[in-house]
Amino acid sequence: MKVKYFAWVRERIGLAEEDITLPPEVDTAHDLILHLKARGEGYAEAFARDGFIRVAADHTHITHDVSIRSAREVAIFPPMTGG
Amino acid sequence: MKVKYFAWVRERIGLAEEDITLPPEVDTAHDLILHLKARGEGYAEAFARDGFIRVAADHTHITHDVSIRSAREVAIFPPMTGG
Amino acid sequence: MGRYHVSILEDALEPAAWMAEITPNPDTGAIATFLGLCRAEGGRLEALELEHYPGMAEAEIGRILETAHRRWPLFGILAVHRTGLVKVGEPIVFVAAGSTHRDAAFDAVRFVMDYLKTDAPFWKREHLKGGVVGEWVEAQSKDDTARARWSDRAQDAPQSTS
Amino acid sequence: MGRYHVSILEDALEPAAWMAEITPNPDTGAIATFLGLCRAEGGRLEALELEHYPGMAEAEIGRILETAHRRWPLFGILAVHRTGLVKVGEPIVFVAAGSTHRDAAFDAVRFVMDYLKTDAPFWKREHLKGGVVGEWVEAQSKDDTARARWSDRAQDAPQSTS
Repeated sequence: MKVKYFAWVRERIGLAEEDITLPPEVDTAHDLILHLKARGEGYAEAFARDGFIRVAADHTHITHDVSIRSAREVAIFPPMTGG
Repeated sequence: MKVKYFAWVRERIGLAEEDITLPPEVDTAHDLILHLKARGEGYAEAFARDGFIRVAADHTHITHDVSIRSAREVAIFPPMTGG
Repeated sequence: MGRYHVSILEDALEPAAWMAEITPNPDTGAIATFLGLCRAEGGRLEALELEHYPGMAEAEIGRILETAHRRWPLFGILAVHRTGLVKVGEPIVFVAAGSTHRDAAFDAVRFVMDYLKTDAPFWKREHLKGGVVGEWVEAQSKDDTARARWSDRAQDAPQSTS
Repeated sequence: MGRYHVSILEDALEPAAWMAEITPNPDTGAIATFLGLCRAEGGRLEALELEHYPGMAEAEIGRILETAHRRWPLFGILAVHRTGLVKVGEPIVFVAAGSTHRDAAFDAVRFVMDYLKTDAPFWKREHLKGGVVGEWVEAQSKDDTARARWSDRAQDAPQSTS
Protein backbone atom coordinates (compact mmCIF):
# COMPACT_ATOMS: atom_id res chain seq x y z
CA MET A 1 0.00 0.00 0.00
CA LYS A 2 1.22 3.47 -0.84
CA VAL A 3 1.22 5.83 2.15
CA LYS A 4 1.65 9.59 1.61
CA TYR A 5 2.49 12.27 4.15
CA PHE A 6 1.92 16.02 3.91
CA ALA A 7 3.03 19.27 5.60
CA TRP A 8 4.58 18.80 9.07
CA VAL A 9 3.69 15.09 9.14
CA ARG A 10 5.88 14.72 6.03
CA GLU A 11 8.66 16.80 7.59
CA ARG A 12 8.71 14.95 10.91
CA ILE A 13 8.76 11.54 9.20
CA GLY A 14 11.29 12.76 6.62
CA LEU A 15 9.45 11.09 3.72
CA ALA A 16 6.76 12.27 1.27
CA GLU A 17 5.61 8.71 0.58
CA GLU A 18 6.51 5.07 1.10
CA ASP A 19 5.22 1.59 0.34
CA ILE A 20 4.02 -0.27 3.40
CA THR A 21 3.17 -3.96 3.65
CA LEU A 22 0.35 -4.12 6.17
CA PRO A 23 0.73 -6.70 8.91
CA PRO A 24 -2.47 -8.74 9.33
CA GLU A 25 -3.41 -7.03 12.63
CA VAL A 26 -3.65 -3.59 10.94
CA ASP A 27 -7.25 -2.99 9.86
CA THR A 28 -8.33 0.63 10.55
CA ALA A 29 -6.61 3.99 10.02
CA HIS A 30 -6.06 4.04 13.79
CA ASP A 31 -4.27 0.68 13.61
CA LEU A 32 -2.05 2.00 10.80
CA ILE A 33 -1.07 5.07 12.83
CA LEU A 34 -0.15 2.88 15.84
CA HIS A 35 1.84 0.58 13.55
CA LEU A 36 3.75 3.52 12.03
CA LYS A 37 4.38 5.12 15.44
CA ALA A 38 6.46 2.08 16.38
CA ARG A 39 8.74 2.55 13.36
CA GLY A 40 10.86 5.33 14.86
CA GLU A 41 11.22 8.69 16.48
CA GLY A 42 10.07 10.78 13.47
CA TYR A 43 6.85 8.78 13.22
CA ALA A 44 6.27 8.99 16.97
CA GLU A 45 6.74 12.75 16.81
CA ALA A 46 4.46 13.15 13.78
CA PHE A 47 1.68 11.17 15.44
CA ALA A 48 2.16 12.36 19.04
CA ARG A 49 -1.35 13.86 19.07
CA ASP A 50 -2.88 11.15 16.94
CA GLY A 51 -6.52 12.20 17.42
CA PHE A 52 -5.55 15.44 15.72
CA ILE A 53 -4.22 13.74 12.57
CA ARG A 54 -6.35 13.40 9.41
CA VAL A 55 -6.46 10.38 7.12
CA ALA A 56 -7.65 9.93 3.54
CA ALA A 57 -8.11 6.62 1.71
CA ASP A 58 -8.03 6.78 -2.09
CA HIS A 59 -8.50 10.59 -2.06
CA THR A 60 -11.46 10.57 0.35
CA HIS A 61 -11.44 11.70 3.99
CA ILE A 62 -12.02 8.90 6.47
CA THR A 63 -12.29 8.73 10.24
CA HIS A 64 -9.75 6.69 12.23
CA ASP A 65 -12.18 3.80 12.80
CA VAL A 66 -12.55 3.02 9.08
CA SER A 67 -10.75 0.03 7.57
CA ILE A 68 -7.93 0.92 5.17
CA ARG A 69 -7.15 -2.65 4.08
CA SER A 70 -8.76 -2.32 0.65
CA ALA A 71 -7.27 1.12 -0.10
CA ARG A 72 -4.62 1.49 -2.80
CA GLU A 73 -3.36 4.77 -1.34
CA VAL A 74 -3.62 6.18 2.16
CA ALA A 75 -2.56 9.73 3.09
CA ILE A 76 -1.87 11.05 6.58
CA PHE A 77 -1.69 14.79 7.23
CA PRO A 78 -2.42 17.65 9.67
CA PRO A 79 -5.74 19.54 9.72
CA MET A 80 -6.03 21.46 6.45
CA THR A 81 -5.43 25.19 6.14
CA GLY A 82 -6.31 26.01 2.53
CA GLY A 83 -8.77 28.52 1.15
CA MET B 1 -40.53 74.13 -4.91
CA LYS B 2 -39.25 71.77 -7.60
CA VAL B 3 -41.21 68.51 -7.82
CA LYS B 4 -39.82 65.58 -9.83
CA TYR B 5 -41.61 62.47 -11.04
CA PHE B 6 -40.12 59.13 -12.09
CA ALA B 7 -41.09 55.95 -13.96
CA TRP B 8 -44.86 55.38 -14.30
CA VAL B 9 -45.66 58.34 -12.02
CA ARG B 10 -43.83 60.54 -14.55
CA GLU B 11 -45.63 58.90 -17.47
CA ARG B 12 -49.13 59.20 -16.01
CA ILE B 13 -48.60 62.85 -15.08
CA GLY B 14 -46.89 63.54 -18.42
CA LEU B 15 -44.12 65.62 -16.84
CA ALA B 16 -40.63 64.83 -15.51
CA GLU B 17 -40.62 67.87 -13.22
CA GLU B 18 -42.45 71.10 -12.45
CA ASP B 19 -42.28 74.08 -10.09
CA ILE B 20 -45.06 74.12 -7.54
CA THR B 21 -46.02 76.99 -5.26
CA LEU B 22 -47.23 75.30 -2.10
CA PRO B 23 -50.55 76.57 -0.76
CA PRO B 24 -50.33 77.27 3.01
CA GLU B 25 -52.42 74.21 3.93
CA VAL B 26 -49.87 71.82 2.37
CA ASP B 27 -47.41 70.69 5.05
CA THR B 28 -46.59 66.97 4.73
CA ALA B 29 -45.80 64.73 1.75
CA HIS B 30 -49.31 63.33 2.14
CA ASP B 31 -50.78 66.86 1.85
CA LEU B 32 -48.73 67.44 -1.31
CA ILE B 33 -50.01 64.25 -2.92
CA LEU B 34 -53.65 65.21 -2.13
CA HIS B 35 -53.00 68.70 -3.53
CA LEU B 36 -51.52 67.29 -6.76
CA LYS B 37 -54.30 64.71 -7.13
CA ALA B 38 -56.79 67.58 -7.54
CA ARG B 39 -54.83 69.02 -10.48
CA GLY B 40 -56.14 66.64 -13.11
CA GLU B 41 -56.76 63.15 -14.38
CA GLY B 42 -53.08 62.21 -14.92
CA TYR B 43 -52.23 63.11 -11.32
CA ALA B 44 -55.30 61.28 -10.01
CA GLU B 45 -54.24 58.21 -11.97
CA ALA B 46 -50.61 58.44 -10.83
CA PHE B 47 -51.61 58.69 -7.17
CA ALA B 48 -54.64 56.35 -7.21
CA ARG B 49 -52.94 54.03 -4.71
CA ASP B 50 -51.25 56.79 -2.77
CA GLY B 51 -50.05 54.64 0.14
CA PHE B 52 -47.96 52.79 -2.43
CA ILE B 53 -46.16 55.91 -3.68
CA ARG B 54 -42.69 56.86 -2.39
CA VAL B 55 -41.49 60.38 -1.63
CA ALA B 56 -38.02 61.86 -1.28
CA ALA B 57 -37.18 65.34 0.02
CA ASP B 58 -33.78 66.72 -1.03
CA HIS B 59 -32.55 63.26 -2.11
CA THR B 60 -33.59 61.48 1.09
CA HIS B 61 -36.48 59.02 1.47
CA ILE B 62 -39.27 60.33 3.72
CA THR B 63 -42.57 58.89 4.94
CA HIS B 64 -45.81 60.59 3.97
CA ASP B 65 -46.29 62.21 7.40
CA VAL B 66 -43.07 64.25 7.16
CA SER B 67 -43.25 67.98 6.40
CA ILE B 68 -41.88 68.96 2.99
CA ARG B 69 -42.24 72.72 3.45
CA SER B 70 -38.52 73.36 3.94
CA ALA B 71 -37.42 71.09 1.04
CA ARG B 72 -35.92 72.59 -2.09
CA GLU B 73 -36.73 69.52 -4.18
CA VAL B 74 -39.33 66.82 -3.67
CA ALA B 75 -39.54 63.66 -5.79
CA ILE B 76 -42.50 61.30 -6.11
CA PHE B 77 -42.08 57.84 -7.59
CA PRO B 78 -43.16 54.17 -7.51
CA PRO B 79 -41.43 51.55 -5.33
CA MET B 80 -37.89 51.11 -6.63
CA THR B 81 -36.76 48.16 -8.76
CA GLY B 82 -33.00 48.65 -9.16
CA GLY B 83 -30.16 46.31 -8.30
CA MET C 1 -9.93 53.21 -4.15
CA GLY C 2 -10.74 55.20 -1.04
CA ARG C 3 -13.19 54.27 1.69
CA TYR C 4 -16.05 53.81 -0.74
CA HIS C 5 -16.95 54.53 -4.34
CA VAL C 6 -20.24 54.88 -6.25
CA SER C 7 -20.61 55.14 -10.04
CA ILE C 8 -23.72 55.38 -12.19
CA LEU C 9 -22.86 54.31 -15.75
CA GLU C 10 -24.59 55.14 -19.05
CA ASP C 11 -22.35 52.65 -20.88
CA ALA C 12 -21.33 49.01 -20.50
CA LEU C 13 -20.31 47.89 -17.02
CA GLU C 14 -17.06 45.89 -17.14
CA PRO C 15 -16.94 43.86 -13.92
CA ALA C 16 -13.29 42.83 -14.35
CA ALA C 17 -12.18 46.46 -14.57
CA TRP C 18 -14.18 47.39 -11.47
CA MET C 19 -12.90 44.35 -9.60
CA ALA C 20 -9.37 45.69 -10.13
CA GLU C 21 -10.47 48.95 -8.45
CA ILE C 22 -10.60 47.15 -5.09
CA THR C 23 -6.83 47.41 -4.63
CA PRO C 24 -5.93 45.06 -1.84
CA ASN C 25 -4.45 46.61 1.27
CA PRO C 26 -1.62 44.32 2.62
CA ASP C 27 -4.09 43.07 5.25
CA THR C 28 -6.98 42.41 2.84
CA GLY C 29 -7.57 38.68 2.98
CA ALA C 30 -11.02 38.60 1.39
CA ILE C 31 -12.81 40.31 -1.51
CA ALA C 32 -16.45 39.38 -2.12
CA THR C 33 -18.29 40.59 -5.22
CA PHE C 34 -21.76 40.46 -6.70
CA LEU C 35 -22.73 40.98 -10.33
CA GLY C 36 -26.39 41.40 -11.26
CA LEU C 37 -27.28 40.74 -14.92
CA CYS C 38 -30.27 41.27 -17.18
CA ARG C 39 -32.18 37.96 -17.43
CA ALA C 40 -34.16 36.79 -20.49
CA GLU C 41 -36.99 35.60 -18.19
CA GLY C 42 -37.39 32.42 -20.21
CA GLY C 43 -36.86 34.13 -23.58
CA ARG C 44 -39.54 36.78 -23.01
CA LEU C 45 -37.17 39.77 -22.72
CA GLU C 46 -34.68 41.44 -25.02
CA ALA C 47 -33.51 44.11 -22.57
CA LEU C 48 -34.31 46.16 -19.50
CA GLU C 49 -34.46 49.95 -19.59
CA LEU C 50 -33.27 51.57 -16.38
CA GLU C 51 -34.42 54.99 -15.26
CA HIS C 52 -32.79 56.63 -12.25
CA TYR C 53 -33.00 59.78 -10.16
CA PRO C 54 -29.69 61.58 -10.79
CA GLY C 55 -28.20 63.00 -7.63
CA MET C 56 -30.33 60.95 -5.28
CA ALA C 57 -29.16 57.63 -6.77
CA GLU C 58 -25.51 58.44 -5.95
CA ALA C 59 -26.47 59.87 -2.53
CA GLU C 60 -28.60 56.89 -1.52
CA ILE C 61 -26.05 54.28 -2.65
CA GLY C 62 -23.39 56.31 -0.82
CA ARG C 63 -25.44 56.16 2.39
CA ILE C 64 -25.82 52.38 2.01
CA LEU C 65 -22.04 51.95 1.50
CA GLU C 66 -21.27 54.20 4.48
CA THR C 67 -23.57 52.10 6.64
CA ALA C 68 -21.82 48.92 5.48
CA HIS C 69 -18.50 50.58 6.37
CA ARG C 70 -19.71 51.37 9.89
CA ARG C 71 -21.13 47.90 10.36
CA TRP C 72 -18.24 45.72 9.14
CA PRO C 73 -14.45 46.24 9.21
CA LEU C 74 -13.85 46.95 5.49
CA PHE C 75 -10.79 48.25 3.66
CA GLY C 76 -12.94 49.35 0.74
CA ILE C 77 -16.35 48.93 -0.85
CA LEU C 78 -17.76 49.98 -4.21
CA ALA C 79 -21.07 49.87 -6.06
CA VAL C 80 -21.55 50.52 -9.78
CA HIS C 81 -25.02 50.67 -11.35
CA ARG C 82 -26.14 50.94 -14.97
CA THR C 83 -28.81 53.24 -16.35
CA GLY C 84 -30.30 53.23 -19.86
CA LEU C 85 -30.81 50.15 -22.00
CA VAL C 86 -29.23 46.92 -20.70
CA LYS C 87 -29.50 43.88 -22.98
CA VAL C 88 -30.02 40.30 -21.81
CA GLY C 89 -26.75 38.93 -20.41
CA GLU C 90 -25.30 42.38 -19.72
CA PRO C 91 -24.42 43.60 -16.21
CA ILE C 92 -26.77 45.91 -14.32
CA VAL C 93 -25.00 46.22 -10.98
CA PHE C 94 -21.62 45.30 -9.46
CA VAL C 95 -20.75 45.45 -5.77
CA ALA C 96 -17.36 44.55 -4.26
CA ALA C 97 -16.02 44.71 -0.70
CA GLY C 98 -12.59 43.97 0.78
CA SER C 99 -11.91 43.00 4.39
CA THR C 100 -9.47 41.03 6.51
CA HIS C 101 -11.85 38.06 6.80
CA ARG C 102 -14.43 36.52 4.52
CA ASP C 103 -17.54 36.87 6.69
CA ALA C 104 -17.35 40.68 6.74
CA ALA C 105 -16.78 40.86 2.97
CA PHE C 106 -19.69 38.49 2.19
CA ASP C 107 -22.09 40.16 4.62
CA ALA C 108 -21.26 43.68 3.44
CA VAL C 109 -21.88 42.86 -0.24
CA ARG C 110 -25.13 41.08 0.51
CA PHE C 111 -26.31 43.93 2.77
CA VAL C 112 -25.58 46.48 0.04
CA MET C 113 -27.48 44.43 -2.57
CA ASP C 114 -30.49 44.00 -0.27
CA TYR C 115 -30.68 47.75 0.41
CA LEU C 116 -29.99 48.72 -3.23
CA LYS C 117 -32.99 46.70 -4.38
CA THR C 118 -35.46 48.52 -2.16
CA ASP C 119 -33.91 51.95 -1.52
CA ALA C 120 -31.82 53.04 -4.54
CA PRO C 121 -33.96 55.19 -6.88
CA PHE C 122 -33.84 53.07 -10.04
CA TRP C 123 -36.80 51.73 -12.01
CA LYS C 124 -36.74 48.97 -14.62
CA ARG C 125 -38.98 48.65 -17.65
CA GLU C 126 -39.14 45.53 -19.78
CA HIS C 127 -38.24 45.55 -23.48
CA LEU C 128 -39.83 42.46 -24.97
CA LYS C 129 -38.44 40.14 -27.62
CA GLY C 130 -39.27 41.73 -30.98
CA GLY C 131 -38.66 45.28 -29.76
CA VAL C 132 -42.00 46.06 -28.07
CA VAL C 133 -41.63 48.26 -24.99
CA GLY C 134 -43.30 46.40 -22.15
CA GLU C 135 -44.37 47.16 -18.59
CA TRP C 136 -42.52 48.67 -15.66
CA VAL C 137 -41.16 45.93 -13.42
CA GLU C 138 -43.15 45.66 -10.17
CA ALA C 139 -41.37 45.80 -6.84
CA GLN C 140 -41.27 42.41 -5.14
CA SER C 141 -42.19 41.83 -1.53
CA LYS C 142 -39.34 39.29 -1.26
CA ASP C 143 -36.95 42.23 -1.66
CA ASP C 144 -38.49 43.92 1.39
CA THR C 145 -38.11 40.61 3.23
CA ALA C 146 -34.45 40.39 2.20
CA ARG C 147 -33.84 43.93 3.44
CA ALA C 148 -35.63 43.21 6.71
CA ARG C 149 -33.19 40.41 7.60
CA TRP C 150 -30.65 43.10 8.52
CA SER C 151 -33.01 45.12 10.70
CA ASP C 152 -32.55 43.22 13.94
CA ARG C 153 -29.66 45.64 14.11
CA ALA C 154 -31.78 48.43 12.66
CA GLN C 155 -29.79 51.15 14.42
CA ASP C 156 -27.18 50.53 11.74
CA ALA C 157 -29.61 50.93 8.83
CA PRO C 158 -28.88 53.74 6.35
CA GLN C 159 -30.10 56.97 7.87
CA SER C 160 -33.35 58.25 6.50
CA THR C 161 -36.58 59.39 8.02
CA SER C 162 -38.55 56.63 6.32
CA MET D 1 -17.95 26.64 -18.56
CA GLY D 2 -19.80 23.42 -17.87
CA ARG D 3 -21.59 22.42 -14.68
CA TYR D 4 -18.53 22.99 -12.54
CA HIS D 5 -14.83 23.56 -12.86
CA VAL D 6 -11.81 23.07 -10.57
CA SER D 7 -8.25 24.26 -11.24
CA ILE D 8 -5.14 24.02 -9.12
CA LEU D 9 -2.61 26.63 -10.29
CA GLU D 10 1.17 26.73 -9.89
CA ASP D 11 1.27 30.27 -11.30
CA ALA D 12 -0.49 33.57 -10.66
CA LEU D 13 -4.27 33.44 -10.27
CA GLU D 14 -5.94 36.18 -12.34
CA PRO D 15 -9.42 36.67 -10.88
CA ALA D 16 -10.68 38.80 -13.79
CA ALA D 17 -9.87 36.05 -16.30
CA TRP D 18 -11.60 33.42 -14.14
CA MET D 19 -14.60 35.68 -13.61
CA ALA D 20 -15.04 35.74 -17.39
CA GLU D 21 -15.17 31.90 -17.33
CA ILE D 22 -18.61 32.07 -15.69
CA THR D 23 -20.34 32.77 -19.01
CA PRO D 24 -23.83 33.94 -18.17
CA ASN D 25 -26.67 31.77 -19.38
CA PRO D 26 -29.55 34.02 -20.64
CA ASP D 27 -31.33 33.34 -17.34
CA THR D 28 -28.32 34.05 -15.10
CA GLY D 29 -29.30 37.07 -13.03
CA ALA D 30 -26.64 36.80 -10.34
CA ILE D 31 -22.93 35.96 -10.14
CA ALA D 32 -21.32 35.97 -6.69
CA THR D 33 -17.56 35.64 -6.29
CA PHE D 34 -14.98 35.36 -3.54
CA LEU D 35 -11.28 36.08 -3.75
CA GLY D 36 -8.97 35.04 -0.90
CA LEU D 37 -5.61 36.83 -0.72
CA CYS D 38 -2.33 36.42 1.16
CA ARG D 39 -2.37 38.85 4.12
CA ALA D 40 0.73 40.52 5.60
CA GLU D 41 -0.59 39.83 9.14
CA GLY D 42 0.43 43.28 10.27
CA GLY D 43 3.70 43.31 8.30
CA ARG D 44 4.94 40.01 9.75
CA LEU D 45 4.65 37.96 6.53
CA GLU D 46 6.25 38.15 3.12
CA ALA D 47 4.43 35.19 1.57
CA LEU D 48 2.60 31.94 2.20
CA GLU D 49 3.82 28.64 0.79
CA LEU D 50 1.00 26.28 -0.14
CA GLU D 51 1.43 22.52 -0.22
CA HIS D 52 -1.37 20.36 -1.61
CA TYR D 53 -2.24 16.72 -2.19
CA PRO D 54 -2.38 16.36 -6.00
CA GLY D 55 -5.32 14.27 -7.12
CA MET D 56 -7.20 14.51 -3.86
CA ALA D 57 -7.27 18.34 -3.92
CA GLU D 58 -9.11 18.34 -7.27
CA ALA D 59 -11.36 15.45 -6.18
CA GLU D 60 -12.32 17.02 -2.85
CA ILE D 61 -13.02 20.49 -4.33
CA GLY D 62 -15.04 18.75 -7.06
CA ARG D 63 -17.15 17.00 -4.40
CA ILE D 64 -17.76 20.33 -2.65
CA LEU D 65 -18.84 21.99 -5.93
CA GLU D 66 -21.12 19.06 -6.80
CA THR D 67 -22.77 19.36 -3.41
CA ALA D 68 -23.32 23.09 -3.97
CA HIS D 69 -24.84 22.23 -7.34
CA ARG D 70 -27.28 19.78 -5.75
CA ARG D 71 -28.19 22.21 -2.98
CA TRP D 72 -28.78 25.42 -4.97
CA PRO D 73 -30.08 26.03 -8.52
CA LEU D 74 -26.83 27.06 -10.22
CA PHE D 75 -25.96 27.55 -13.89
CA GLY D 76 -22.27 27.17 -13.12
CA ILE D 77 -19.72 27.20 -10.32
CA LEU D 78 -15.93 27.22 -10.29
CA ALA D 79 -13.11 27.13 -7.77
CA VAL D 80 -9.46 27.90 -8.49
CA HIS D 81 -6.75 27.41 -5.87
CA ARG D 82 -3.06 28.31 -5.85
CA THR D 83 -0.19 26.12 -4.75
CA GLY D 84 3.45 27.11 -4.29
CA LEU D 85 4.65 30.50 -3.09
CA VAL D 86 2.00 33.23 -2.88
CA LYS D 87 3.25 36.70 -1.96
CA VAL D 88 1.38 39.19 0.23
CA GLY D 89 -1.47 40.76 -1.77
CA GLU D 90 -1.61 37.89 -4.28
CA PRO D 91 -4.70 35.68 -4.73
CA ILE D 92 -4.84 32.24 -3.11
CA VAL D 93 -8.36 31.15 -4.01
CA PHE D 94 -11.21 32.28 -6.26
CA VAL D 95 -14.76 30.93 -6.22
CA ALA D 96 -17.61 32.08 -8.49
CA ALA D 97 -21.21 30.89 -8.88
CA GLY D 98 -23.99 31.93 -11.26
CA SER D 99 -27.70 31.52 -10.61
CA THR D 100 -31.06 33.07 -11.47
CA HIS D 101 -31.27 34.86 -8.11
CA ARG D 102 -28.75 36.36 -5.75
CA ASP D 103 -29.41 34.30 -2.62
CA ALA D 104 -28.46 31.03 -4.31
CA ALA D 105 -25.27 32.55 -5.77
CA PHE D 106 -24.18 34.08 -2.44
CA ASP D 107 -24.97 30.96 -0.41
CA ALA D 108 -23.21 28.61 -2.84
CA VAL D 109 -19.97 30.64 -2.85
CA ARG D 110 -19.95 30.95 0.93
CA PHE D 111 -20.68 27.24 1.35
CA VAL D 112 -17.81 26.32 -0.97
CA MET D 113 -15.39 28.60 0.92
CA ASP D 114 -16.44 27.19 4.30
CA TYR D 115 -15.88 23.61 3.11
CA LEU D 116 -12.66 24.43 1.24
CA LYS D 117 -11.10 25.79 4.44
CA THR D 118 -11.63 22.61 6.43
CA ASP D 119 -11.78 19.82 3.81
CA ALA D 120 -9.58 20.67 0.82
CA PRO D 121 -6.09 19.12 1.27
CA PHE D 122 -3.95 22.27 1.29
CA TRP D 123 -1.50 23.37 3.97
CA LYS D 124 -0.01 26.85 4.40
CA ARG D 125 3.39 27.69 5.78
CA GLU D 126 4.46 31.22 6.66
CA HIS D 127 7.40 32.94 4.99
CA LEU D 128 8.41 35.78 7.28
CA LYS D 129 9.59 39.26 6.33
CA GLY D 130 13.31 38.99 5.63
CA GLY D 131 13.05 35.60 3.97
CA VAL D 132 12.98 33.28 6.99
CA VAL D 133 10.77 30.22 6.52
CA GLY D 134 8.32 30.23 9.44
CA GLU D 135 5.80 27.83 10.92
CA TRP D 136 2.96 25.86 9.38
CA VAL D 137 -0.31 27.73 9.81
CA GLU D 138 -2.53 26.11 12.44
CA ALA D 139 -6.09 25.17 11.58
CA GLN D 140 -8.60 27.46 13.28
CA SER D 141 -11.61 26.25 15.19
CA LYS D 142 -13.63 29.16 13.78
CA ASP D 143 -13.33 27.47 10.37
CA ASP D 144 -14.96 24.32 11.79
CA THR D 145 -17.68 26.56 13.22
CA ALA D 146 -18.21 28.22 9.84
CA ARG D 147 -18.50 24.83 8.15
CA ALA D 148 -20.93 23.63 10.82
CA ARG D 149 -23.43 26.37 10.00
CA TRP D 150 -24.41 24.39 6.91
CA SER D 151 -24.83 21.10 8.72
CA ASP D 152 -28.43 21.58 9.87
CA ARG D 153 -28.95 20.23 6.38
CA ALA D 154 -26.10 17.77 6.77
CA GLN D 155 -27.61 15.29 4.32
CA ASP D 156 -26.39 17.69 1.64
CA ALA D 157 -22.81 17.81 2.91
CA PRO D 158 -20.10 16.54 0.56
CA GLN D 159 -20.09 12.75 0.72
CA SER D 160 -17.32 11.27 2.74
CA THR D 161 -17.17 8.72 5.48
CA SER D 162 -15.80 11.25 8.00
